Amino acid sequence: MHEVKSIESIQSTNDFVIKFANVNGSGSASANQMFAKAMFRMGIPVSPKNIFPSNIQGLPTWFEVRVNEKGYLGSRGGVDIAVAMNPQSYSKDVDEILPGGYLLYDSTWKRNFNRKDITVIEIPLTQLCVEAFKNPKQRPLFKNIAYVGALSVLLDIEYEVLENIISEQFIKKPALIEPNLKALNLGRNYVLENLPYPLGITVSRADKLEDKILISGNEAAGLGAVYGGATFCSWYPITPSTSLAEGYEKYAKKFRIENNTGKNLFASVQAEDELAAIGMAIGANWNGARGFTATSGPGISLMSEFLGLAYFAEIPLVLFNVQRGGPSTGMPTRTQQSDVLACAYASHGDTKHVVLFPSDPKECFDFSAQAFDLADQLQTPIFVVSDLDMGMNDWVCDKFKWDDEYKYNRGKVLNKDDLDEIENFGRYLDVDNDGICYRTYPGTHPEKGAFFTRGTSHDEYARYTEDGEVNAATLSRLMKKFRTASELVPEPVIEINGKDSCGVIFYGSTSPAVHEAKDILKEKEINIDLMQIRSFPFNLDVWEFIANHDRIYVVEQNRDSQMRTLIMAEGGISPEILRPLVHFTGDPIQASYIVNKISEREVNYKSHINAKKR
Amino acid sequence: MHEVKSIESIQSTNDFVIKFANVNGSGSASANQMFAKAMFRMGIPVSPKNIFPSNIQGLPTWFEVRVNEKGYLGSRGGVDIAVAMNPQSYSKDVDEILPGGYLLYDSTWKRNFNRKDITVIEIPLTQLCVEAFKNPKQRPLFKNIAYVGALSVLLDIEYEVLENIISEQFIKKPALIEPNLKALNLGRNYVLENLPYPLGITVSRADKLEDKILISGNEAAGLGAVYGGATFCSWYPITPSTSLAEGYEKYAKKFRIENNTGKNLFASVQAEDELAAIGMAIGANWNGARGFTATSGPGISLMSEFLGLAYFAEIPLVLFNVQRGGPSTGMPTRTQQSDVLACAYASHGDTKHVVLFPSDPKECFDFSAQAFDLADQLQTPIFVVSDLDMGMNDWVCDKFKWDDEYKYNRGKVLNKDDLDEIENFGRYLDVDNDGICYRTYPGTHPEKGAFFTRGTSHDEYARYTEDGEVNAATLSRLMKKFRTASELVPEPVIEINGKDSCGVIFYGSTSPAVHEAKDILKEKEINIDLMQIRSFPFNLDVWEFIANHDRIYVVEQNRDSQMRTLIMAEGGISPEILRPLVHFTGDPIQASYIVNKISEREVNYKSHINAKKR
Amino acid sequence: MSFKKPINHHPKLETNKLGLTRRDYEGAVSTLCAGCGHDSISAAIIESCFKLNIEAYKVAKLSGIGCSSKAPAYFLEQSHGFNSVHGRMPSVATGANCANRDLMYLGVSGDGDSASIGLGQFVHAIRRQVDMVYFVENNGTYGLTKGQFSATNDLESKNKYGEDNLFKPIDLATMAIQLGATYVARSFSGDRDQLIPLIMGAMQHKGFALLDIISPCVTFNNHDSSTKSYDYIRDHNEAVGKTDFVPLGEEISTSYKEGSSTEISLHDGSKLALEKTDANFDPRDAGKALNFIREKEKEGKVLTGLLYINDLAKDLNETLNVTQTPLSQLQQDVLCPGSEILDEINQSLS
Amino acid sequence: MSFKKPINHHPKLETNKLGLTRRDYEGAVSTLCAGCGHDSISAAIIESCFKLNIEAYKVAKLSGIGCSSKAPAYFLEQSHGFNSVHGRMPSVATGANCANRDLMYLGVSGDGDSASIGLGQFVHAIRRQVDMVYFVENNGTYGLTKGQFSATNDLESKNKYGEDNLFKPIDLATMAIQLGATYVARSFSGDRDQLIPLIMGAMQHKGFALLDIISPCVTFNNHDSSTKSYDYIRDHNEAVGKTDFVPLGEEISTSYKEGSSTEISLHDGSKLALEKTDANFDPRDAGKALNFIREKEKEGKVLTGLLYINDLAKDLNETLNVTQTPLSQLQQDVLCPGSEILDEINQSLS
Ligand SMILES: Cc1ncc(C[n+]2csc(CCOP(=O)(O)OP(=O)(O)O)c2C)c(N)n1
Ligand SMILES: Cc1ncc(C[n+]2csc(CCOP(=O)(O)OP(=O)(O)O)c2C)c(N)n1
Ligand code: SF4
Ligand code: SF4
Ligand SMILES: [Mg+2]
Ligand SMILES: [Mg+2]
Repeated sequence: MHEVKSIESIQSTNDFVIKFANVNGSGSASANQMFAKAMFRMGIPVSPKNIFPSNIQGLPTWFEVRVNEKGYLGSRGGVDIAVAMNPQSYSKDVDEILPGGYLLYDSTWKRNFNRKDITVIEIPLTQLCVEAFKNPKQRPLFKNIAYVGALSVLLDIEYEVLENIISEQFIKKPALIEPNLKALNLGRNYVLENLPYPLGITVSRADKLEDKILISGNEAAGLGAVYGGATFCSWYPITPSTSLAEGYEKYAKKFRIENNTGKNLFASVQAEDELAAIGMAIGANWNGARGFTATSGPGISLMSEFLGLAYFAEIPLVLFNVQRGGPSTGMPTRTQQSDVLACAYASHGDTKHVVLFPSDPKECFDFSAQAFDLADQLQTPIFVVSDLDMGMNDWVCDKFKWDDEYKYNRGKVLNKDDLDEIENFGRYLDVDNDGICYRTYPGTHPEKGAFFTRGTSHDEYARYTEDGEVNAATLSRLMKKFRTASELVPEPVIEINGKDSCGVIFYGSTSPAVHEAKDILKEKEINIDLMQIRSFPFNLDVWEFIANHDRIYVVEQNRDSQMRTLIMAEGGISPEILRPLVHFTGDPIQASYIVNKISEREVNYKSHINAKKR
Repeated sequence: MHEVKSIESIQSTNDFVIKFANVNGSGSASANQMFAKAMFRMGIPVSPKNIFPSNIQGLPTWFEVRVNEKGYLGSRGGVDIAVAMNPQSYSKDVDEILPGGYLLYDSTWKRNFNRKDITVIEIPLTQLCVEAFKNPKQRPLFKNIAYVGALSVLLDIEYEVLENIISEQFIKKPALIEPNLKALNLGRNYVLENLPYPLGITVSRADKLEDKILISGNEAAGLGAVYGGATFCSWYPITPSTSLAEGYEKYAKKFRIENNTGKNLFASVQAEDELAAIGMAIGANWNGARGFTATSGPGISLMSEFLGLAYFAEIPLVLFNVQRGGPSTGMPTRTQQSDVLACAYASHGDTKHVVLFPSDPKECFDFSAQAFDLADQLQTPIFVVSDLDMGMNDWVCDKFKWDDEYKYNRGKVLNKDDLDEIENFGRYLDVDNDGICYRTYPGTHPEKGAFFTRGTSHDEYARYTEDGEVNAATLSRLMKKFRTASELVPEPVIEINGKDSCGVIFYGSTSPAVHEAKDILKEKEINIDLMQIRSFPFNLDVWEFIANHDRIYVVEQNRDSQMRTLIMAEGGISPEILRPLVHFTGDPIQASYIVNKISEREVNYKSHINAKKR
Repeated sequence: MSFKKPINHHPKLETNKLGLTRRDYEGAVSTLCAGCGHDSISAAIIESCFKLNIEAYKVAKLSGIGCSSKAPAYFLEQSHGFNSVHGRMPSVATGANCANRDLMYLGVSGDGDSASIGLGQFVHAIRRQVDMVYFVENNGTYGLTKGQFSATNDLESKNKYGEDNLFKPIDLATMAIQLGATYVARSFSGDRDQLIPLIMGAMQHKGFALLDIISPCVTFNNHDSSTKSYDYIRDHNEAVGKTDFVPLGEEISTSYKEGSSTEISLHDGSKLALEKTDANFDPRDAGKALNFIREKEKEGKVLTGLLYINDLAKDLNETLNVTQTPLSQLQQDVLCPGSEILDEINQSLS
Repeated sequence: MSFKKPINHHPKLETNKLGLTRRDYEGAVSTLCAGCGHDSISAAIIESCFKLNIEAYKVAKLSGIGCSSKAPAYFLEQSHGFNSVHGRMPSVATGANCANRDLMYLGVSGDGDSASIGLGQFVHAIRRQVDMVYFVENNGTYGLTKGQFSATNDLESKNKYGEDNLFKPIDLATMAIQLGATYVARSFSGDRDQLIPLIMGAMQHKGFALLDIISPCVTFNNHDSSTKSYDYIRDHNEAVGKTDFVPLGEEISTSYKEGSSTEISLHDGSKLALEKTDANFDPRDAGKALNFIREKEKEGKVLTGLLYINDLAKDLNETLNVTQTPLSQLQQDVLCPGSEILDEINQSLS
């Protein structure tokens, strides 16, 4: 370990970024996650992000963990500690280390890194494992555990925390506990015996996370679907949505087994493609089950035709879109928010869809469950749109809550008794004048209530018609329904921080970065008011917030300012008011990026205003 | 024939609407078209519109012909003369006749129609044909010709004109000429011998159509594709686009046969669906041929994924969308302009597409040919978006022109010699700083110029990359290319009609109705300035026109004011300026509808302004 | 457009065990061309349901887009119907089937709908063994879009305008047998006697039943040079032997020669009695069935009848181990794990 | 990511008739897992092109999405490649093929890409007889999305985590024969000696050639309970007999016993010499071929080798009567009818 000379080494407690550089397919994920979990267990807010190639084995992959006691958990930029385990990417990895930072590498093969301003920590991990473990297949895995052990001493992580994590993890394979602990101590002991410790960077128990959990958005949404009463899932594998369907299946297999029979109280079908996936979900919903599908961008494109059918024939449906980098196959393992327009206006003809935008796993859970009620209430597809960053990475969020008094809202469905009392059932009669009509499930009544569902133009009795006025009336009623929707969907979360402040609109996974930016800007005496949009169509609060601001930055992770477009198009909002603040590299946006963009323009704005006043 | 009593019967020359009511599949089309053609041949502007069910045989179908010497050829509303040949629809057909109008029906089965304000013309058509023709299969067909004959006397149509049309039509089956003439005279003679003639409504040679032709937009576009050098067509049958691909094939079979070999200088493939149709067209263009596909709304939805690929991998492609009534399967035999957003923003991720909007068959021909140049120049999909009304009906339009000096622009393509001189070929290098890069066709050079086309993120050398900055640079360059596109696409047609006028924006098949409305409004002392948008992205002229008007009506045939949305979203135009003027029943918009909507609001506006002035 | 027929119950109309007449199984008045084969198939479906005493409201009718796909509007007025999008009926039927295993599913499709745009879904519905009767109303043409060749059209066949079909046909029945469909029959809309028992058998069969029914399009594909015309099929049709449907509890009383028939039990206990006409053919042996079809094809014959049956298959719901109660009827108490379990989950995530 | 390999021409490397070494046929360094079957197939393609003296720039490589679909980046650096969208390579290849009949088309796909999302396109490319070599790099799993079952996975096979595959496999080779593909072979990425002549034969064949190559996924489907693992295929593979490729003008010199071999001439005059091992099998008789595959399957064997060949087929361009000159090379003078003809057309429209 050579000490930094030209510059002070970084000193901090519970505030740093550590980045693990590994080889794809080398089994580093569980060790890295163990590190993140240890932070969480010590009560220190943590955000791990997996940066992986669209590839299975042999290419560079990174795991970036931000640890921040104040709870700033967006991507930060810069690396304080690099754990460089992949010679392929050494140069990039070392370059990223901030001056004064630390580099830990496997010194079985010694290197000179040519940076005088960092502290290099040499641990011959491979060699240690070769000596300690006989089975050559296990060695690479234990090498990863060993560096976690080393870090535990270097950063002062509580040993019991790691010990517990290992015991829990291998609760079903207890034979593995001992060798994992051995590997952990291999790293620990090497540091204890050979290196100065702790580093300038350390952790210390903070107990900030009492009501928090650590979970990925996809798993949360899958669980939400179980709680929301979904009994049918049809999906086609695609990164980054696959783990959502898998999450649903995992929880359904646990909590949805019939008592006496052992049979499944759900069905999950891996479809042959996305067209079939959505077709099946439509069929299930038409037939009275709560069904959903999960996909990502290319799937949305392929589902467009069916989405128009569900919209026009008014069939409930829940569709999760975990966004990745587009267009086309794009960047399958990177994050973007570039399907906003594709979802809101999916399909040809005049169509508009209800879209929910969760901003963390808690909202993924909540909105997922709620989406099934909304779909049944509104008899239309409900999109739940998250992204790779929130979907596949573990995020710290509030614990999930469920009110056992809450009853599912299955919407306007007539049962046999209802039908017996009705003279004149018409599937598309707007009886309540809210644009939402009454449906029946197949098989309800021997003589009444049957109707013919179709994507062709139809009258109020679901009969095919080519009468233009009748069809126009249907289309207009659908707009009425869309207005009704705006009263049912989740309202925005608004935070007003001062008089004359500029507004900032955001949604989804940019939330941590925006909140951090707010605090930084405040220090620079720039106050921003926040509105986190949580759904489309926009409800009154959204328009009110916009009306109350003369300049608003719309933060989003796409090139074309898609949410801004949607706001302008739907609300008739003057474009000068809405300023695009976009970031679309596929990496999560950082607070500093937002701060720069806003402060630049706000400073101009203020001098402009002051000039006017003078 | 009973004469009108309660009201004067309509008197007019060369200005009326006649509507033929027939049974689908009864072979009425050719007789009705003969009638329209006769008007054309007499030099009187005419617009026939076929109103047909989504069905093959046995349902009501109508053929509405507006005859108007002044050249107003949009749908007018109201019927002056009804030729009612379908008892199924008698009541509707008779109801539509304007007071003072005329009804001609097959009085083989006599009826009482209970309207005192019309003139009823009784001709026992079936009976006449039964007596005159032995073959019972032919009778229904000749019945139709017979009513054309009757009309020729009633309206004073020149006999030779009809005679010529028949001779030309059966030039390849001359045996049919005589019986057709016989049928024609059957109707003529019946009127001559039994009824008073002519009616109050007559036609008279006008010679207004010297430089005009009568053709459908689809046939024009198909011919344009032949002229534009398209050698490959892949398509899947769908109303109303089928006749476009068929039109291409028809002309290609005539003009694209290799001299010595008799082989085809083109290939046309009926694909298994729309996904395959566009996939094939992409493959052909990638490989250096000019290829296209033609479809309608549902096809656009199905093609979305491939459209994103072509956009991102920068493959030329021409796509015709002949719009029908949406959403979903919608109204397949009705007209709308409701795929504007679906085309402009097709596919997930950040995508924007070039769209051309022809407004008559002449522009269908021109834009079709031009689209292939644009596709090659811009290396991106070019949409040509028309609709059922213009695509399937014969319209009067200017004669087609072709400049033999004009050379196809194949865009930036490097051949073997070019490559020999280039050091460092990179498929996506923006050498000219216009966002458009150089491509090579497969098979060009033994050693240089090969590259890997992909829908995944790529660098300037077409290599796969997961570097976010590199990918963002590509996306930004694509925006630059889109700006370049705005300089190449057809500019709007602008007509300024006075100071302080309001603006009217329109596109596509609403053109005749808008122009007629303009003249009517002028009589009411409301001047409107017109801008016919012909392409997206919008070019400078579009923005200038908008900037010069404080209120603009955007006329379109969809529910959601889609073009208005596009203008607001792309141009940052204040919404109050742009007023939706929509019509979405699936029937073509009428001048009177536009007049009502505009005059209502303009009158308000003027009193408002005047109040202000006071 | 669909017109509602006035239902006048004539007291003398024959009734079935449910006290219903054939009229009760009808639908809206057909808007297909007079003489269209599809209407005969609708009539055969009506007859089959009448004979099987089916409660119409326990049937779901699903289709794609095409003249054939309109047909479900013209039978079983009391059933829910779903006219979905072109070629994608199989997926909608699959989802519907999982949501409620208690209904009977009739899928109606055309050759364009199933053999072109919908081929992938067709194959995968078979692979999943969705419990349904799948009708292909096969006319070798795209009726509703006015007569383009479909992928089942024969190589030597011409269209109405005398143009040649350039490509070989896809034989959906052969494909279905190959893929493991468990009830595969080919028939002809003009042969009511053959068709009705085959439909009845398919309705009582558990698993995927394909009925590939040649159904002439009188408007676009019934000319002399067509191989899907009424005349052509009447001339070239060769049946594998007669099939009789024997309802549960009834005695078999067929007119077949001694020893020349086989019985096959269906899911509900009813039976199919099959006449045996050829030693080389056995509808329970897929290999033999495929060879026999191929052989007859070479002879220029169209083999009709029950081509393959396997009564031991598991349907999709069984394969997925889905509860007997229709999923659509499960209530919140069994669906929602509740707050206590959620607390445990929270615990495990912290 | 693709890395460029330094091409150091070692003077002693063997050269072919074009003076090229095997190195000249390579592509970027593979990023697939070490041991992935797909890499062996790439190597076999390189070897075949080398032996056939193919000019790489006259080859077009097309693929869908998947680990297998990445493979074209790893061979024939000098060929244009097109990594299109998931399951839709066949349509892109069809259009490309029509645009330029002078190139050779190699389509590379996976079992997910071809048997699920792309099944319809796969079938219709065969039906149209697109002149191409279609590789299915068949591993029974979705490699790139991490190990879900694909539709070619066998019923009795389990995934890495011990879960059962619940559905029967789709056999693409059988399907292709049924549909009239004119060259159908099955092989194994681990059997270079069998694979290379089969690829060479396919490359010289005119029409649609399918190579269904079992190509183990070492990461997700190479465990003991897999039926697409290296071990399983080595144990259960049964070849129809050896195949040798005999270049144009060379003498056949195979090691087969007298009278036990058949020769098949290919498009360009080169030949395939086939060893005959079973009287019941003849690769020129589709019916026999299908039966033999079915029989072996029942015995639990995976039949490999050239399963079917028909050298008389018309390819798509012939069927469409397309000119010999590539459409992409036609110039405006023959494409544009010009103003005079347009005047005539105007005339006819007025
Ligand atoms: C996505 C889509 N593409 C094309 C069409 C147009 N279309 C309607 S019916 C049909 C073909 C129907 O043929 P088939 O299934 O054989 O039915 P038939 O009319 O012959 O009974 C087509 C192509 C459509 N409705 N949707
Ligand atoms: C439209 C679409 N859906 C899903 C995906 C995700 N995806 C990528 S590869 C793949 C499966 C690949 O399996 P296979 O073709 O067998 O190739 P392998 O990786 O096994 O070689 C899937 C589903 C995608 N890229 N595009
Ligand atoms: S067009 Fe053909 S398939 Fe359609 S209804 Fe008429 S006869 Fe039947
Ligand atoms: S995951 Fe499987 S298919 Fe993909 S590269 Fe690795 S071994 Fe090959
Ligand atoms: Mg058909
Ligand atoms: Mg695979």
